[in-house]
Parts: sequence; structure tokens; C-alpha cells
Amino acid sequence: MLTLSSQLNTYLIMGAVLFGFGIFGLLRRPSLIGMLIAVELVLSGASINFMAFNRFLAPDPTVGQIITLFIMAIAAAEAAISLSIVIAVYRNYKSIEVEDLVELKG
Amino acid sequence: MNPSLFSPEGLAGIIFLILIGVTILGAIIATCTKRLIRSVTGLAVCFVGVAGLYYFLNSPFVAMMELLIYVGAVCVTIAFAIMLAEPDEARLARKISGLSGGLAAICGGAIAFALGYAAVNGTWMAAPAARANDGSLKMIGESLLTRYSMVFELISIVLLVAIIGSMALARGGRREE
Amino acid sequence: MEQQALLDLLYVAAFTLCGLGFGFGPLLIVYLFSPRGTRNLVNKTRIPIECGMETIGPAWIRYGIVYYLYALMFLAFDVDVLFLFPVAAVYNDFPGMRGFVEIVLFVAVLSLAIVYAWNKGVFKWERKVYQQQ
Amino acid sequence: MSGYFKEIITGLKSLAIGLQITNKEFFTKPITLQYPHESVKMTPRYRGHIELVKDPQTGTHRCIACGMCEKGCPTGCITVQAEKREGVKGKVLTAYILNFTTCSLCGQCVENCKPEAINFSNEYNLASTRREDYIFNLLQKLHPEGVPEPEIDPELLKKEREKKEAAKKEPAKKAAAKEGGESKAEEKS
Amino acid sequence: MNELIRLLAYMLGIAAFLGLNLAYLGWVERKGAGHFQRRTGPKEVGPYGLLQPLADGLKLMSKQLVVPTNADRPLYMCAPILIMVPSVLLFVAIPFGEHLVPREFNFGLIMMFAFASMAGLSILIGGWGSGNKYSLIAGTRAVSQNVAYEIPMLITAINIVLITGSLDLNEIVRQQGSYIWNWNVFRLDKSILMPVSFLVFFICSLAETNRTPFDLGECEGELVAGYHTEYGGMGFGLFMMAEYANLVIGCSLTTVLFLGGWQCPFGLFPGPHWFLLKMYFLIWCFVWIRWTYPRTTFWGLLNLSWKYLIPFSLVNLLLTALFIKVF
Amino acid sequence: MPAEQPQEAAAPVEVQAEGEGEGKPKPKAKKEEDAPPRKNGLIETEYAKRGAHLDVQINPDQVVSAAEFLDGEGMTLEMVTGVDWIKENQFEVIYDYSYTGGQLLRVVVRARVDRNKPDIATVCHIFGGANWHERETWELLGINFVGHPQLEHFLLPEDADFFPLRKDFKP
Amino acid sequence: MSSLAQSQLRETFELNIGPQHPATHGVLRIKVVMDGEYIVRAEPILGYIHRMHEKMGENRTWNQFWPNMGRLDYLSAIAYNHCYACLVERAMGIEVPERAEYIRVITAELNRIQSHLLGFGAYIMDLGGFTPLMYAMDEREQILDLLESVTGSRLTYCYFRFGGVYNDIDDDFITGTRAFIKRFRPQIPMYHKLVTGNVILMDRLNGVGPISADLCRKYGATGPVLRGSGVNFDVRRNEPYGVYPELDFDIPVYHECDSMARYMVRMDEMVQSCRIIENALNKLPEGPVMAEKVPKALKPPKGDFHFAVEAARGTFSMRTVSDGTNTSYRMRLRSPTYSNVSLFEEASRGMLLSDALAFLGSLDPVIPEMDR
Repeated sequence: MLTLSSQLNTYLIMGAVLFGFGIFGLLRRPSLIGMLIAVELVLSGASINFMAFNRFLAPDPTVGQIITLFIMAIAAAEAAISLSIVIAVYRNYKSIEVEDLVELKG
Repeated sequence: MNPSLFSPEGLAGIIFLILIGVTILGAIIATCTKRLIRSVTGLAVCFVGVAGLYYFLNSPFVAMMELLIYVGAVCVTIAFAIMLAEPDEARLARKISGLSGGLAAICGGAIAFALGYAAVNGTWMAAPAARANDGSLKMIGESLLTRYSMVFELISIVLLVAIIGSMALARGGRREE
Repeated sequence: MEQQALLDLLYVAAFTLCGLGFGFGPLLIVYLFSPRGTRNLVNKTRIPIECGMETIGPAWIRYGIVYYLYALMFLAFDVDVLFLFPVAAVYNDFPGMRGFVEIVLFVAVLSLAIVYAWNKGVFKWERKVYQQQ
Repeated sequence: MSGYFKEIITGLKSLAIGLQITNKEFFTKPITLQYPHESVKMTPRYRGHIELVKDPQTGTHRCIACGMCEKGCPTGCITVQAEKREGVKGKVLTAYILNFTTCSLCGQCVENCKPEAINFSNEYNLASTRREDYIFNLLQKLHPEGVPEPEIDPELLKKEREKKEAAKKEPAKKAAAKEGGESKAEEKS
Repeated sequence: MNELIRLLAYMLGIAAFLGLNLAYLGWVERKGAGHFQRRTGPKEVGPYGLLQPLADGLKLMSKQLVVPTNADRPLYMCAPILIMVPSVLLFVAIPFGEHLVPREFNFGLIMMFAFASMAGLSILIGGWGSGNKYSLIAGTRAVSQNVAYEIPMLITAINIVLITGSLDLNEIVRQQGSYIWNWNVFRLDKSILMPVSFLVFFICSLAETNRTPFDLGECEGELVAGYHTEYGGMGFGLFMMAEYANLVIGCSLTTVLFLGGWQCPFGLFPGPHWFLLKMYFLIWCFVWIRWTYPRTTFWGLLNLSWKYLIPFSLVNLLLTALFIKVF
Repeated sequence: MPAEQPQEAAAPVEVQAEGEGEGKPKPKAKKEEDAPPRKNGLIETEYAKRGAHLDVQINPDQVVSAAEFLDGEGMTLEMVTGVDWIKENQFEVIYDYSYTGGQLLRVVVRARVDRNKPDIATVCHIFGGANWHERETWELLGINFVGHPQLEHFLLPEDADFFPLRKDFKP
Repeated sequence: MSSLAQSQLRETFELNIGPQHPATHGVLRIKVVMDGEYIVRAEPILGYIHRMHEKMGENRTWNQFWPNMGRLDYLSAIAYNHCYACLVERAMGIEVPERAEYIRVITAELNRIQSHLLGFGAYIMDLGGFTPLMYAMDEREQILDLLESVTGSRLTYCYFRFGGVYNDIDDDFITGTRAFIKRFRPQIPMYHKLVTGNVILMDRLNGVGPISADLCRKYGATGPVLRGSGVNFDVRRNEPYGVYPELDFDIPVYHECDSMARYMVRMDEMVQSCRIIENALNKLPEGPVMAEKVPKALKPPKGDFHFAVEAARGTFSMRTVSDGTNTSYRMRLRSPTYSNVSLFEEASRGMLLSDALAFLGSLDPVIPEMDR
């Protein structure tokens, strides 16, 4: 048990678990912000995978880290944009729930 | 093979287990609570765990940045957004229940299982015999200044566009009023 | 993991424990020593404080678009920091002006966000006009 | 742009001036009076609750129980109890009750008092958690060891006794005597 | 094994140091406030009121933990603990002396900021969890302020990293040399704006610790008691203790980054005493400032950061980068 | 304290006074005291004795036009007082106007309404400050200011159903 | 209020500021409807310490009403005493000896300084600066000591009487007052350096809470509020009472109409009050302090009487309707803050919350006086 930290599989499974939680949240959450939170989980699951491969398999361990840093930057930008969209949507429709938005469209 | 429990390695192993626990706990809180603000808290907890995992993957800088950016900035921004647009709690409670929740759980579980199975059983190429460098902060800096300098600049433009765009979006409605 | 990093981790973990001790310890003492009951004559001990009045409306209000804008700008600059730290760490070892130019470009592009916000009046807190109710 | 920098410089200067002033105050002597350990001397005119004045000649109060203080009091916090005793001129004060909880220290009673029997005390650090502690009997306060009996004037006593005798003999006059309020002790609630 | 003993010793040492500071900074502040205001400050409990912290602590401990009915209970309970943990944790990296440092991290500077940034979220949680409008508004303001001032602070820190090329706090101190003109405040050869940079950092640490004139999170003039309105007894005590812990950390960091840490100004006997001297001087300045100025408005505060401090720190960053290349 | 001449000349026009110019200083004032239900009209009172220069008695329906006129002259509504004349079965509403722009002038405008039907027009829309004064007068005396935007309880508790300043009020 | 939120599709919420709030200096409640940080509507709600002084005036005899006058505005009680004394003297036609008039003015001005000092300190405390309050309190204590030595009480003075004052002043008081003024004069520049010149305070006060002169007129605002809006009106000058016409002083007027102007008017008034006191002390005549023939049972003639004075917060005026008995038929108290605060609702619309509270503080309300 104590050597889990030096095995690739641990990280890959953790990545998969986070990814799964992300998908679960994405499907379950009725509201846009909740979905955004789930997306963040998905992204971090992916980042973990990158970092794990980077650590165990890559010849140049900087690349994975830089990719993760980029993911962070993109995630931040994505969060900013999507949250603003959510707020704009909320302002116009007084709701951030997906169902309502579908209804309002028709 | 197993290190003794009280050696540094052993303690680190325990910490690792705790971190995994924290990550999964955070993920559960983030996805399963009703109130969005609690979800954000869960997300923050989850990110703390993920940062720990990064640390175990020999990249302390990325771990710290995970804390700084995700916990300190993204979570705060999401929390502010929630303050602006949280849906009715009672309505939310009614909505999350029954079938859709179950379906989502099955779906998420299946994907996680499939991925995990693939990861464990997959054949990965062998670890390289020699590493090009130690992947430390200095190395990251160096590659940012050399190989990835274009990306380095581009990311600033992406951020700028994102921020300006989101500001325009968030403020836009206000002007209409 | 290297020995160095392991020890770092141990220290952080130990001090986290210490912090938790500082957090939980006082609460534990209070839990043990403080009175359980309260002289709750009018059943108002646990109502939220609103200057002695009953709270009007829900406590969780929708609030603060401007703060959100500030947070957005913060997000941009935080990411800025993310890339500047590694660059700054190696900046000295790099001969030539390339590094300088890159930093200038990077910072300049991001500063446009402030300039934009400044121009759009995010920093202005002017009196608003509301119709008489 | 010059305005921008000028603003900063004048701002910082004003902040520095402020710091300088508080720093100067830091090294001046505090003016605190450590109240329970030391206390200020009250000015002679300080208006505490009222008290009966001790007449240095008679060694007792000068109150004639006329009730002017009671009438003048805006809050009705004074109650004067007096009775008629045999052989004593005027009424004898039995209790002078001040309900200090409602007193507003306006001084109407002191002004209204013809014989100058009451005055303000200098007492200011009154403290109690019970309301009853503020209902003073000023007569008792004046004579804590016991109220001295008023001197009996033998001549007056003789006269009064004679009057009484006469009144007994003449029931028709009784009513008139009563009305004058001299023969019976007067009770006040 | 030796390492473990060392770890335990440092843990205990820091706990004792922190405990004393948390207790007596309150005393210092009240005493200072008293003397700034022509008063004497605490005087009754013990000689010079030195036992006052004990009395305060006893009072806080004997108070009931009241959770308001419509508070979000878990969040409400979490917040004071969450805010306390990073404050204590950060002491792990502070170099009190050349060899008196719990642990030299070679990424110590980022670590400080990374963990400190977690405080914002816990304030928000506390403000939200209280179920009170004042708390919510004040929490939002406090976080907004923390966030706004983190940027110039980070950029100034990057500036230091540019100069020293290291993220290790002890290394940063070591590089500053043992004479006053070698300290980063006066490194005019690296950038002529370094004193301004110090001022920026100082102001930011004032704001990050939520102290007057930047105590918008607890502005009693508007929002009763800010984000800890609903906290009584020990809940409030923890918030207060975290504030003081942050105060110590902020001043330590300023000392380390700008004032040469444990270095002596004239090259004699460097050691922890110099560090403590400088740190406590800064803390004293905080107290002094607190009892001199009125409070800013929250918009003045946010604008101060975005309009003045961030442009200044950015200019300074570029200037430093230029100076390093040119000279 | 001299009263301003143009004011005096202008005032009677708006009050449509019957007995205008009855400004005999002392004897008039004294006579007026003896007969409380005074006739409508303008009286110049002696400032040193009364604290006002002009005293105007008008009908309740003229209150607004009086306020408009005085507003046009740049005067301030200082307070609104209600008096319960129970013997005459009337309420009197006294408006104190003063001039803050320069030379002092105090004008008292009085109107009497029937005690059984105490309705009088509000001057809120002319003088914003009248809002609270009228609200208070309504609350304490029960004089109904028609057109007042917010006749709600103000100083007294919200469930108070009495008018404490009425003379027949028993606590 | 929910209808408001719906009708405008704006996210508003309601907030109570008060009655138990650090910024309101008492039990004033302000119900605020807010849109984010902005105030949509702020409605002051009064009555938490309503005592019905006006009814008391109908039940108490003229003499018995004295203590009430100290309990309206407990910070500048002497001005209220002054008004009541002059009102009844006007009704009864009592002549007051000149020495008594001078003493009245001296104590009233001392009281005004004291009130403004506390107003200054408390205002800065509202804005988050605690230290100036303590300095102001130090000076204020000196005044309270002086006033105590002559009136016998420290706050709710009941010093004046119909026809004069209760006690004569002695030499100790005169030398003490002179010494105080000598000591106090240099304090005001110190306050200006520490507080007024401070960039933080200037940011908070300049341009905050504008009230135009016309708004003041419409709402009957008086005192520093009116003079901060550029109207040169002071009862002491425009409707002189007592011996004010014989004394030499200026009326500070500021034209900025903002909170800073009102604050500055108060600061300058303290200087002017010092001048008045010195002036009056120099001119203080000898003689009695009580009129000789004041009837014990006061029965003013029928009719109504009005008197106005300049209290620390503005024009305080009384109107009494006498029916010739020993109580008044109707007693009306017009308190300055009542009118001053009544314009808060209109003037605060659209302000930021923090600005609104700075604005409220600049009106310097005293709650018992508003509630009466």
C-alpha cells in the first residue's frame, strides 16, 4: 500500500476516477455552473494523466509540466468565459438551468 | 519492498493515501451536494488533493500553481459567479433526484471503469533509460523562453481575449438596463 | 521521489497537522468547557444578526457583479504569474535580450486587460440614478 | 499624468503627517484616571441625589414636611412622610423617601425648599444590581444610628393637652379642630 | 530519525512562538492603541496588563458555540479552521536565522503565496456559511480585496526572483549581503524603483492581512462585524488568531524579501535577533498605521490596487528586467 | 424685527383674506386671544411677543395654495403642528414658515378642520420635509393628510390604534 | 418591496442598518433596499426611543418641564434649555439680567464646542478612525468638567431658569474657561493635520452626499447641513437672541454641499465658538443672575408663542400654545435633526452603501432628539 505513489497505474486510475466524477457531475447537474465545476474535474483528471506519463514515461519531464500549465491557463480562460456566459444567460433568462434554457428557446 | 511505516518513505506513503482520499472526497462533495457553494468547496478540496498528487509526480511547481490558480483564483471566481446566479435551492433539490441521478452515476462509473481498465491493462512504452533533464522549475523556465516561447506569448493573448470577452459579456447586460 | 522532496513533504504535512491542531484545539476546549444550554428566554439566540430586527428576505442574496469583474481580472494576472515565475527564475542565466523582449510582450499584452477595464469604467464607482419609488 | 503622480505624492505626505502626530501622542503621558483606584474630586456644585442637610445648631434636619418638594417634582420620585406629635411644633418627619430610579436630578425640589432642608450630595459612584437599593430613606441616611426624637416643648404640650380636653368636652368643635389638621397625625401614602 | 526529532522540535518551537505571538500581539495592539490615544491600555490584569491575553482566552473559551439556525452548518464550522491551517502551515518556510529555519524549500516563495491564497476561499465560505447578509457582503469584499492585492504582491515577488534568481527564502536572504545597501529595498543598481516596490509590498501585506485602513472585511461602520458577524466565542477567536498569524507571516515575508532577513545592517552578528527586530518593527508599523488612519472605502481600496499598485509593480518588473540585461 | 413689506403686500392675495390689513399691533392681538375661533385673514403680530411676524388664518382647502405661494417666495416649512381644540370640536394645523435666505421672516399659517372629519390636504409634494411632520401629526393627533404618500406609523409602535395628543386620550 | 424587485427586473435585496448598528449612534433604523453595493431606497425608521415629550409638556407645569429639555439632544442640552427659557420669558415678558444672558451664551457655546467635538470624533469613528475620537473626548472632558463646576451635571444640564440661571459663575470657571480655550485652540489645526488633510478621509468625504441648497430648503434642513450647502443662515445672526448681537463672530459657510463641507462647518464653528466665549468673558458684566420678580406659579397669557435658537445641529424651535393655565395646552418641539435626517431618503438614492453611511454621519443625528 505504501508504495502506491511510485506506480503509474495509481495515477492513471485516479485520473480515470476524476474523469468519471466529472462526467457524472456533468450529467447530473441541472445548472450551468454545476456543469462547469464538473468540467473542471474532467480537466484535472486529464492533467493528472499528463503528469503521470510525464513522470514515468517521458524522456523530457518538462513537456508534461508545461502542458499542464497550459491546461491551467486554458482552464482559467475557459472558466472566465463560461462563467460570464452563464451570468449573461442568467441575466436574460433569470435561470441558469439547462432545462429552462431549452424551454425558453422554443 | 514495503518501507517501514515510520521511515520517511512510509510516512510519505500514508500521506499519499490521505491525498487520494482527499481528492476523491473533494470530487464527491463537488458532484453530489445540492448547494453550489458546497460544490465549489468540494472542488477546492479536490484540487488540494490533486496538487498533492502532482507533488508526488516530482513537480512541486505545478503543485503550487494548482493551489494558487485553482484554489485561489478559479474557485473564487466560480464562487462569485454563484453569488450572481444561484438558482433556487428548493427547485434544485427537487430536480436532482431519481432517474437522472442514477443514470448519471452509471454513466460516470462506466466511463471511469473503462478508462481505469484501459489504463491498467494498456501497454505503455518503457520508461526511458536516461532523462533529458530533471524537470525542475529552471528547466520549465528555460523551455518557456526557448522552445515554447511562441506559446508563452500566445497564451497571454488567449487570456487577454478571454478576459476582455468575459468582461464584455458580464457587463453587457448591465448596460441594457 | 528524492529524499529532499520527501522531507519537504513531511515538513509540510507536519505543519498542516500543527495548523489543524491550532484550529481544532481551541474549538475542542470550548466544546469541553463551554456551557451547553443557553438562557434562551425569547428563543432568539440562534437567529442571524440583522441589527436587532428580523431578517428581511433570504440571506443568500445575488450580489456583486463588480466584484466578479475584479475577480476576472485577477484570474488573468494570476495566470500571468504562473508563467512569469519560471521565467524569472532562469532570467539571470539567459544571455541576450530575448528574454526581456518576451517578458515585455507578455506583460504588455496582459496589461491591456487593465487598460480595457479602466477605459470601460470598471474602476469607476459613480452614483447611480434610480427613479423615485 | 502629472496629476496622477502629484496625487500620489500629496497623499503619501498627508499619511506621513498623520503618522507623525500619533507618534508624538504616543510619547505623551496618558491622561487616564484609573477609576476604582483613584477618583476625581467632585466639584462642590455637583448634583448627586438629594440629601437632607444637617443643621449644625440642632444637629438634625430642617425639614418641616411642607411637601413643596413633592409637589414640584416632575417625576414624583419624592415621598415625604410626617406625623403630628404631641408637644412638638409643626409636623415631625418620619421618613423622606427618594426613589432615585426615576429622579432626573433637575433640582426643582431643592429650589422649592423654603427652609433649605435639602441639598445635593456629592455621591456619584452608586452601583447596584438591585432596584430596591435606589429607594433611599434620606432620614435614615442622615441619621444612620437612629433618628433622634424631637424635643418636646412642655408649654406646647400643655396647651395641646388642654385643647384636647376642651375638644373632648365640646364634641361640636371636634370637627373644626380636625379640619385644621392639627390634632390628628397625618398619614401619607 | 534525527530528521524526525528535528521536525518535532521545530513543530513545538513554532507552536510556542506562534502561541505567544497570537496571545501577545493582541496585548501589544491594545497597549499601543491606548498610548496612541492618550490612554494606558490594559493595565488591570497582571503587571502592565500582561496577563490580559490569558483573561481574554479564558473568556473566549468559556463562551458557547452558537450556530445560527439558517447558517450552512458544515461551511460555517469549517471556515475558521480552514483559515487557521494555512496561516500556521506557512511558518514552515520562514528563515528566522541562517540555520534556524524549519525547512529550506527551494520553492519556498511560491509556497507562501500558494497556501496564502487559500485563505480567500475560506473567508468566502465563512461569509456565505453564516447565512447573514452582512457576512456575505463583507466576505465578498474581503475576498475581492485579498485577490486584488495578491497580484501586486506576486509581481513584486517575481521582481525579487528576477534579482536573486532563486525561490528559496533563505537563499534570498543570503544573497542580500550583510550591509544595509545590499538589501533588496536599496538595490538601486537592479532597479531604481526598489524602495517603491517595498512600499507596494508593504501596502499589499497590510491589505492581505485585512487590517486598517484596509479592513473592509470587518468594517464595523457599515457591516456590523464583517464576515465574522455571526461568529462568537472561539469561532471569532480563531478568525482573530488567524489575522495575527497572517500579520506575523506578512511581516516576516516583507523582512525576508526586502529587509535582509536575519542579516545585520552593518555586518555584525547576523542572526535571528535581527530578523525578529525587523519583523516586530514592521508589526509595530502595522499597529501604528491602524490607530492613525480612517478606513478606506472598498472601491478606493480596489482601485488603489488596480490603478496604482499593479501598474507600479509591473513597471518595476520591466525596469528590473531591463536593468539586469543592461548592466 | 421688521417684517418685509413686499411679503406683507403679497400675502393677502393668496389667502383671499376677509379682514386684510388688520395689523394693529397690541390691542388687536389681545382681543384676538379672547376669541379663539378667529376669522380668516392676515394679522401682523409683534415679533418680540409672539416669535412670528405674520399670522395667517386660512381655510383648510387653501393650505396647498398657501404653501405653493410661500414656496415661490423661497420660504422653508419649519414644522407642522397640530392642536386639538376639543371645546370647539376642531383641530388646528399650524404651519410655521421661515425665510432662511436673508432678512428673517416668520409666517404662521393656521387652518382649522372639523374634529369629526379631520381631513386636510398634504403639502408633501411642495415641501418634502412636510412628509415626516405630517406623518407625525397624523400619528399623534389623527389628522388625516389627504394625498400623503405614506401615512404609516412612525414614532409609535405599528399596532398603536390611539392618538396620544388628543385631549380626550386616556392612557 | 418584492413588487419593486419584480417590476424592475433588478436584483435588489433589503438590509437593515440599525437599530443596533455601530454606525447609527443610537437606535435609528434604516431600511435599505440595495442593488449590489448601491442603494435604491433608504428609509429611516424612527421611534425606538420615542418618549412623547410633547405630551409631557401638556401634563407637567412649566417648571416641571425643565428636565425634559436636557434629554432631547443630550449632547447640546444647554441650547435647548436656552430655547425653553427664552420661550417662556417671551410669553411672560420676563426681563433677564444681563449677566445671566452672558452666562447663558458662554455655557451654550461651551456646550456647542463639546457637541461638535463628539460629533467630529464619532464621525471619524464611523469612517474607521478611532484615535481622533479619543483626542476629542479628552478635550470634551475638559469642557464637561468646566460645565459641571457651574451647572452641577455633566450631560443633561438643567441649568437655566426662567429669568436667569440657576447658579452664578465664579472666578475659577472664568480662568478655567480661558485656560481651556488657550489649550483648545491649537488642537484644531492638529485635527486638521491628522484627519482632514488625510488623503483617505478626503477620498471618502469629498463630493459624497451632495445636498443642494434648494433641497435643504424643501426639507427644512438647518445648521451645519444648511451652511455646508452655501446658505448663510444662522439663528444667532439672523434672528438674534440673548446677547449674540453684541458679540463678535463669523458664520462659517461652505459652498461644496458635500459631507466634507458639513464637516468643515462644524470644525470652523468650534473656532468661532471659542471666539464668542472669549468675547463674552471679556464683556461679562457684574450683577444678579436671576430676574427679581419671577412668579412662582407661572401662568403665561393665552395664545401661542414661538422661539428658535441655534442648537449644535441646527435650528431648534419651540411653539407652545398656552391656555393661561400652569401647563401648556400644546407644546411643539421642532428638532433640527428630525428635518435634517428626513432628507436622507431622497439624497441617498443611488449612493454606495459606504458613502451613504458617511453621508448619514455628516448629518450628525442624535436619536433622542429625533424621536422626542
